[in-house]
Amino acid sequence: MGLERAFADEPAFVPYLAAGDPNYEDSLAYVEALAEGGADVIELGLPFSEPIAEGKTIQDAIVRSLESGMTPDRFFEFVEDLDVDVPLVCMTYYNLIYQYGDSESRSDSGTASGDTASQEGPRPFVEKAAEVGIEGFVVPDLPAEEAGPLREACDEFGLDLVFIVAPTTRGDRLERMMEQVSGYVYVQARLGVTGARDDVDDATEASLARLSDWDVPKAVGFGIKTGEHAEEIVAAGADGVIVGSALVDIVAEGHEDGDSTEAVADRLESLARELKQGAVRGAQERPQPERT
Amino acid sequence: MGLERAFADEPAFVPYLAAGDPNYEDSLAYVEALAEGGADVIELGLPFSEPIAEGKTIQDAIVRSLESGMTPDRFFEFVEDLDVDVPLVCMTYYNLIYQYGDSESRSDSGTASGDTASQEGPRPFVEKAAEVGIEGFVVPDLPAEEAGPLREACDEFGLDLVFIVAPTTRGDRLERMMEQVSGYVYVQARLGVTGARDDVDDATEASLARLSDWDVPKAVGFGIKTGEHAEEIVAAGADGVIVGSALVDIVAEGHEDGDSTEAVADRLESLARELKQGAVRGAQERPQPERT
Amino acid sequence: MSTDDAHDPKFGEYGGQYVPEALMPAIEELADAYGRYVLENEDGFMDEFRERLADFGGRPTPLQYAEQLSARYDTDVYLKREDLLHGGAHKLNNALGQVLLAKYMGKERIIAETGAGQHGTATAMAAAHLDMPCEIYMGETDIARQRPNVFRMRINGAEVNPVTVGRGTLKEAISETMRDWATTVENTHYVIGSIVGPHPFPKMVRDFQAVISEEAREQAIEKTGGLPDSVVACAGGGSNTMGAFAEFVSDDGAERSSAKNPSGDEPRGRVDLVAVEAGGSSLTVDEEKGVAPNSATLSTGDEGVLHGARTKLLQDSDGQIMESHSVSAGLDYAGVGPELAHLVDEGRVTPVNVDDDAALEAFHRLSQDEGVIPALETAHAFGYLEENHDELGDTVVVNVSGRGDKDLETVIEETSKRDLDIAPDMSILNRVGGGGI
Amino acid sequence: MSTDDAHDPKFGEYGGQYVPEALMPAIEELADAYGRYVLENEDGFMDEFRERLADFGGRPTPLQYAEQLSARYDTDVYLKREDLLHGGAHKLNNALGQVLLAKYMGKERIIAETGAGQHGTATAMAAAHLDMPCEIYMGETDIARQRPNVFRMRINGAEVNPVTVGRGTLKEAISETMRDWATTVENTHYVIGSIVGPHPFPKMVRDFQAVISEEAREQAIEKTGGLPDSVVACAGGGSNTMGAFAEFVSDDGAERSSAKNPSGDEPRGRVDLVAVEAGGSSLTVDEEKGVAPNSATLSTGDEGVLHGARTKLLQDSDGQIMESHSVSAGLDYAGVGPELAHLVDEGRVTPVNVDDDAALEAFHRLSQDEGVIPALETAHAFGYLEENHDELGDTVVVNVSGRGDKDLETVIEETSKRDLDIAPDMSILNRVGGGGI
Ligand SMILES: Cc1ncc(COP(=O)(O)O)c(C=O)c1O
Ligand SMILES: Cc1ncc(COP(=O)(O)O)c(C=O)c1O
Repeated sequence: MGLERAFADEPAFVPYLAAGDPNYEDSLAYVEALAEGGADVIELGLPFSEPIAEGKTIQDAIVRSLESGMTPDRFFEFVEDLDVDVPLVCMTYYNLIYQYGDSESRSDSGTASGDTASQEGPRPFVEKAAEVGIEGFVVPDLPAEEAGPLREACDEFGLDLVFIVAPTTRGDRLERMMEQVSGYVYVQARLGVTGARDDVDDATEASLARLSDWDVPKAVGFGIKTGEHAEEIVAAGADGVIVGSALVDIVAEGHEDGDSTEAVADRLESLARELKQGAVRGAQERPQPERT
Repeated sequence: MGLERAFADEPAFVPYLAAGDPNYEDSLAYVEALAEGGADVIELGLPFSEPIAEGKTIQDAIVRSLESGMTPDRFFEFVEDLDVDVPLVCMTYYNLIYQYGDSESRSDSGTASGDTASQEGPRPFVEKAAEVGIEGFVVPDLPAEEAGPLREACDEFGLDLVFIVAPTTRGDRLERMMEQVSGYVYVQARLGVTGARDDVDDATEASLARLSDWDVPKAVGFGIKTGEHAEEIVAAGADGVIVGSALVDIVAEGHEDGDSTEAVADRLESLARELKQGAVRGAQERPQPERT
Repeated sequence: MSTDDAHDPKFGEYGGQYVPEALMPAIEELADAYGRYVLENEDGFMDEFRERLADFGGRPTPLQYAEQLSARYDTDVYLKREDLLHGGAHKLNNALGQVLLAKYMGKERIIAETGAGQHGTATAMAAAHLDMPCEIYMGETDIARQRPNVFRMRINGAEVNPVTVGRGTLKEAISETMRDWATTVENTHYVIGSIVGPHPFPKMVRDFQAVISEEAREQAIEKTGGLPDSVVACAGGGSNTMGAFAEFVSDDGAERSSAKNPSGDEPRGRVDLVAVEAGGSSLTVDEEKGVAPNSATLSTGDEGVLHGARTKLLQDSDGQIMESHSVSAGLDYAGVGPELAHLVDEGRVTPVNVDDDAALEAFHRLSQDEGVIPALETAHAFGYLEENHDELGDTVVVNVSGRGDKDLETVIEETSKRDLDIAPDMSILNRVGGGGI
Repeated sequence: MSTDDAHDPKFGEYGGQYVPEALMPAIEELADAYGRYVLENEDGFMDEFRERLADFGGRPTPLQYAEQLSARYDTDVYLKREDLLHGGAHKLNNALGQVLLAKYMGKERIIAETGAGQHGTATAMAAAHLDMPCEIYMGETDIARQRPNVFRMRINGAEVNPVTVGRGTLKEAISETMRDWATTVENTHYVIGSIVGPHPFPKMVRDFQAVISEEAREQAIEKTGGLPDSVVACAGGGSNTMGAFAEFVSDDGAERSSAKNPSGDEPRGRVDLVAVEAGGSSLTVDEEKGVAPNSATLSTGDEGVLHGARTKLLQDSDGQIMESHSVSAGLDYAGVGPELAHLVDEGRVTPVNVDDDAALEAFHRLSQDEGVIPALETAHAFGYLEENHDELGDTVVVNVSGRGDKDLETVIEETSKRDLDIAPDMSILNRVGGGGI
């Protein structure tokens, strides 16, 4: 399917930013800077009010984005407004996907109505996402067991559904995910929530080993911060690196310090470049550079 | 016995003041003013820290007296220092009478000793009281049932023991008190604690009727404030009137307003005179002025 | 309940396990432990649980006939006295069950979220009792407005971790605790405080709380010779609610049961189950601000996914969760247990709501008339009784989910803002002076 | 207890009826009612009392095995959980009994004194429950330092009358309540809060509280197969104390009884009874100021007459009552029940005392180790256990007379003045801000 192509030639660099952080315009510039810096896929966060899987850095980004007025509809506009030539993945929580189809509730205001359970499920959201050019989804609170309806809608509109494999994922659960995953698999480098850390976890190698017979690219995320990290991870066998908090930190600092959009964009672009180059170096160090 | 003589010729006026209120010297002058004003017996309060039978007026007097340093020993000195020619009654609570004999505890200070139960009971207190010229006791928290030891000591030293008859006292209890009372009986005009009120209670007549066959004088107290009150009470058959709070009020006001000792003493003397004259008038109005 | 429950995460459409992948093994392990220890009493778990509930918790709690209310409403009103449970609320039933289960599972650390502080307090007590280290996440706003409970947790030796994200209330505290769990899942058990969250929590918490209705049903039969016509309980997440309902759910005959059966037969008939939510200050929501001035999730909410489960929610049209509001912190939650959502859809449970004013009045009424000071959460159930006793039949059981000591400050403040005839004059405290409560 | 008790006002030398004459008819009427209703169960009074204690009060309370303390002391420690009684202390046993008795006697109004506010709260609850108007006298100082309990009384509909005389504490409140009673005795019952005051109060209050030891004795036999070696209870006035001791007083054999009798025989032997008083900050008194910085009446007091009874007192050499002091308001009283004074003289009860510091430490220890937050009064009993567990035998019952929620503010303040290793850090509350508790 579509997203796999991004991993075809060399290890992929997959950055994350929350769309609309700290505001719509700047965020467009920042995402474009990532593309400029060498991103192979971009994970764009659509902020949800209860981001249970995120660490403090990304939580704060989500708050900034929500406060600047981000909504699912604005998000779709945002994607349309983006001037990048990189595949885009929407990272969000299931309730937003699920509610989008609930037209009755969408129109209602004032007293909530009480019996507006969504009849359509995730399909309308996926349809709209496809329309604006989104190529896949990462939904951290949607386990394989509950993913049926979303998987179906993705199939209908030709989108990928990325799953996250945790260090604790084993046995039956791995099987179930392998059956449903497409695009790439998000290998969570360590337990916990998102957030940049300082070293690479042993759990990463073990996870990669467990996934060795999967036929989708393996992108490792959680805690990757520098080019060296990216290098190590790829050297350990990853097909790509996913980097979120380290980039969001740049946005946050720029926002706090009142730096110009260009200055922040430059910093993002240069970290992106470092990370991408690290990943590429890592690939060269691999014992057997066999790529799926 | 001794105190009955004060009721022999005409109705007795029996005022109360707390000894040492508001201080030793002034209090001497005030008590003497009462004698001057026509008191037939004076009830001198020895203040106890927990005066459960007193209303606010006399409680406050007790606090003033305690704060000015009144103790049982000072009280006996006070009596000796008094220049009056009127029989004196000590009004206090039983614990002070009871503890006075406890020589071990009297000498002890620092850590309390734990096994210094009084061996002598009320005798030492009564002996000392007799020595300084006290002629009787009123002990509001000592019912006839518990009065045996005090009655004995009084007999030994020739003192009277006055009991209080309440509006609720009837039957067996009346009998028990009649057996032990001497000097006079204190007829409590109404339920409650001490305190000046504005009218004379019906309960008074009923109480006097219940006591008609007692052979001690009947002095009525609780709530008597003016000459007219005293008159009514005596007209109703009382042999005397006991007045406390109305007099204590004068002491309290003088103390608060910083009036001179003489001014306060004058006011006490003139209220005493009014009360005494009221009582005398009352006697003249009685249907059958038969006196016991 | 059956052992299939351990592996069926759904109540009709509701429930499920919408959690980050990192937590899935933990909740699968938990579901397995739930099946073995709770449902099958492996190693005598349930026996030990029940014994500790009795000796440490003070069970059984009485079912008390409420003389003054019965006279007032011309209806026999019985109070199920969970306020007498150790800690002062039904919360301990669940906290003790889960901490004990964590021990059986070999976990070494307890975490929990808390809103009003009642669940945190119960968890801290249970953890101290069972000698387990314990950390409680609590929103900053809630810490400031529920200080006595913060003291109690600390005094029981628990750490209290302030949550500063968002509005700093229960919703944020749950999210934060899930984050901790995602990091520490291998040695840590997350004691969730109501019948919410991913499977197996809603079923497991219900089963630990079901002791309320097991006792109440027996006690009602013993005292009245039959089943009650209605059971009324307040509902936030819904744990006291399902606890009070669980054993009555199958009493779903066509007719009310108060026609007492004189023989020794097992009583039959229908027992109406009424879940009273917080109507707050109004049922009207402010979509713009994302604020619902109530937490009437069952009566006004939409289906959605929150904190690991599909259930009814207060959310805006996009699916963003709203800020709920209630005078009672313990009902102030935008979600509700999926089982209750299901039973409401099935028509087995009637969702109703009572506003802040009526709850405050009911608080004072129960305190003055019966000498039982209820939690503000509980007061909502009595507010409904006052307004709708006519519809509840001849015999009503009201679950007194907790005591109101924790709410005194709030009650005084909220009462002083209103003109409630029933409220006592509190000026004595000003006259005499001194600090806060 | 026997029906002679109704007309015998003494315990050896102690007891009696030292009250103003105006009250004598009332206490005679009460003694008569005590004989008929309490001792002879006339009109089923005691049955109704016991039923209400169960349904309203939450009896029986558990006898809980304290695992961590037992391990710490290598002694089987059992907790008699009066903290679980409605209102949070043993006080309700007595308050409910007396308010119900007042009702049987045809009284129409209830008055009571309170110090810590626990007895006032219990009385207000009982009066609300039984629909009786109620007024509570409370010293101004105590009102300021026990605000939550003042709130509770008001919320239960009781009037709270501030007593401004003297130091404004319990002693003054008792005197003031007696004054009210002297005025209103015909329609009013005075619910005294401990085993103090004139006959029949000390016996009657003991009999209402004796349910503690009736249950505990049976529970101990059931759980351990025999009698405990010791029963430990804190003592202020001594009502929880005599309540916990009453049924064990006749277990006065020569040998300790912990050698359990395996057969079904009624267990025999000696049960040691230990009354733990407040040692305050020191046992040294200041005669000059009339202040005892403790309330160790049984261990250090002299015989005297206070509040209607001859008993042991803290008094100066003149017989003036001293100001007592304790970190726990409920033990802060210069007198003690005459029956305890008698049992101490007889050697049947051992009086000991524990100072403020040790009580505070014990408060924290029980909270952290067992998940039970005790009242500061109760904590004294655990302070003694810590210091002297070696002397208490193999099986000890400690009476948990009440819960510590009312004491949180005091504990935090007093803890912060001291350097107690065991105390948890409370800085979270400063960090987060907000007002008083
Ligand atoms: C006393 C009491 N009742 C009810 C609730 C609401 O929770 P639930 O709906 O889970 O019973 C709470 C929550 O804190 C509570 O403390
Ligand atoms: C919990 C508790 N324990 C003990 C006491 C002391 O009273 P007593 O000695 O009468 O049991 C009090 C008094 O307020 C109390 O509240």
